[in-house]
Amino acid sequence: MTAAVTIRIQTADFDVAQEIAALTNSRTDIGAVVTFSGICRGGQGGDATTALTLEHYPGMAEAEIARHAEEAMTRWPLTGVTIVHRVGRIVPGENIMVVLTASAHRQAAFQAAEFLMDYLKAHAPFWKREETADGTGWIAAKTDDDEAAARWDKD
Amino acid sequence: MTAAVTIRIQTADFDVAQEIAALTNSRTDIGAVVTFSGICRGGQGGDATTALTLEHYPGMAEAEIARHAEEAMTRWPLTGVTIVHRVGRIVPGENIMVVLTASAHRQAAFQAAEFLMDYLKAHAPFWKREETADGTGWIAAKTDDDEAAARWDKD
Amino acid sequence: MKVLYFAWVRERIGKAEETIEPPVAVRTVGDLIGWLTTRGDEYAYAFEAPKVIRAAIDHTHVRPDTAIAGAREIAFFPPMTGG
Amino acid sequence: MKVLYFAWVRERIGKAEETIEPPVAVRTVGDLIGWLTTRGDEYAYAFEAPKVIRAAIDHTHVRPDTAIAGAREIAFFPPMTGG
Repeated sequence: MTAAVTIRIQTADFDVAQEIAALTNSRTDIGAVVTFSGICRGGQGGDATTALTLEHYPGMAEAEIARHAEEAMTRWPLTGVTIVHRVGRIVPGENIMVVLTASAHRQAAFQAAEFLMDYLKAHAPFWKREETADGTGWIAAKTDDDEAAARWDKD
Repeated sequence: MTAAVTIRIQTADFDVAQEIAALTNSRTDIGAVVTFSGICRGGQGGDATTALTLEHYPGMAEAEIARHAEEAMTRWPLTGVTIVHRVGRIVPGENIMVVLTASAHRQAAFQAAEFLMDYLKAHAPFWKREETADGTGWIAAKTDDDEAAARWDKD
Repeated sequence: MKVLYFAWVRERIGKAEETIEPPVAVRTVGDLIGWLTTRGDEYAYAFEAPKVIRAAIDHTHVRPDTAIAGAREIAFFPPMTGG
Repeated sequence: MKVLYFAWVRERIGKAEETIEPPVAVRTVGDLIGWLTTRGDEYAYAFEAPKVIRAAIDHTHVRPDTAIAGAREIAFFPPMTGG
């Protein structure tokens, strides 16, 4: 059986168990599924996030995610990859995105999920605007996200 | 809030989404949840697995898993760990076990989940008996599981 | 040539997209940023720190020295913060 | 002293647990394996490759040279294959 790639960008929430079921459904060659769920954090105080609004570049976001999913498929023996990324307004405790990787073997599933997360953070065209009690503003990128992505670059 | 550790050994299947919900419920300090699901693989031919029967050492299995969960908590800033391991007869496509790690940050969640999987494979007292069309037998341990666990050992 | 702006680049310029016809001397992405900054205070503000600005041509990340010849769609945006 | 057997060690010996009273000269886990093998063919078969056998005292993994003094429960089993 061939590998399945599913990519969705949506405002609606998603259900991780449904995504796992879709990835593993009717297959018996999968030994490991890794999921990474990114969740909106909140907190206490004036600078704590009360909501995020996610903006994306339609067309390019899908293309970038697909390109990295294909790259993961060539690097590791995966049976499937699913990536769902939400856009729009999200409050603390809600899902932002999920990456799922499936493989016969656990190391491949773990490594591919980490690779995809690092690349999505650094390369996928999404931007977060944050609301706090003190006001609103765009979240600044972290330089360590670039470094995390760079560790997967081939010489 | 303190970190939550949940450990269960059971014959019943589990629902990953419910486990994620239990780990993240009413908290807003979690930014990342990683899950690893181990699934029973099948295949074609006389040597393909038609079922697994998992045996464990009651008491020690729980103690070993708890010890490694505590170790993960001291190594990474986790908000919670859940480990559910099934025992009894399991057919291809069914869940064997799941590890969940939650943290404010993705690297901690990924690394703790990999650490826990490597240690569970090498140290937790569970044994798999395999049924195939050709007969039944105990699955042999892989030496690379010991090596995978050893990479986390401190000098 | 269609130009798109995202996040605070879009907010500072005050529009999400526009069609432009830069002079032929504008050959690279960096040249285009320089030319855009001459179009008004809102552009000068959006591109005040050009090193921070990321660009894509036809949905592919590009560098400031990438030629814009043949581009259908060029996008400018801040460093990405998805995931 | 209670002894437990798991997986194919259990199957070869034909029982899951028993209570034993080894002589005082049996001081370590390795000594105990040696003494058990003298108890019958089923034990000799179970412990025919002692290097493969893993042991735990009171729920903690131990090595062949670990002393058994004070142990309440000693378990013998093959390398683990969970996860």
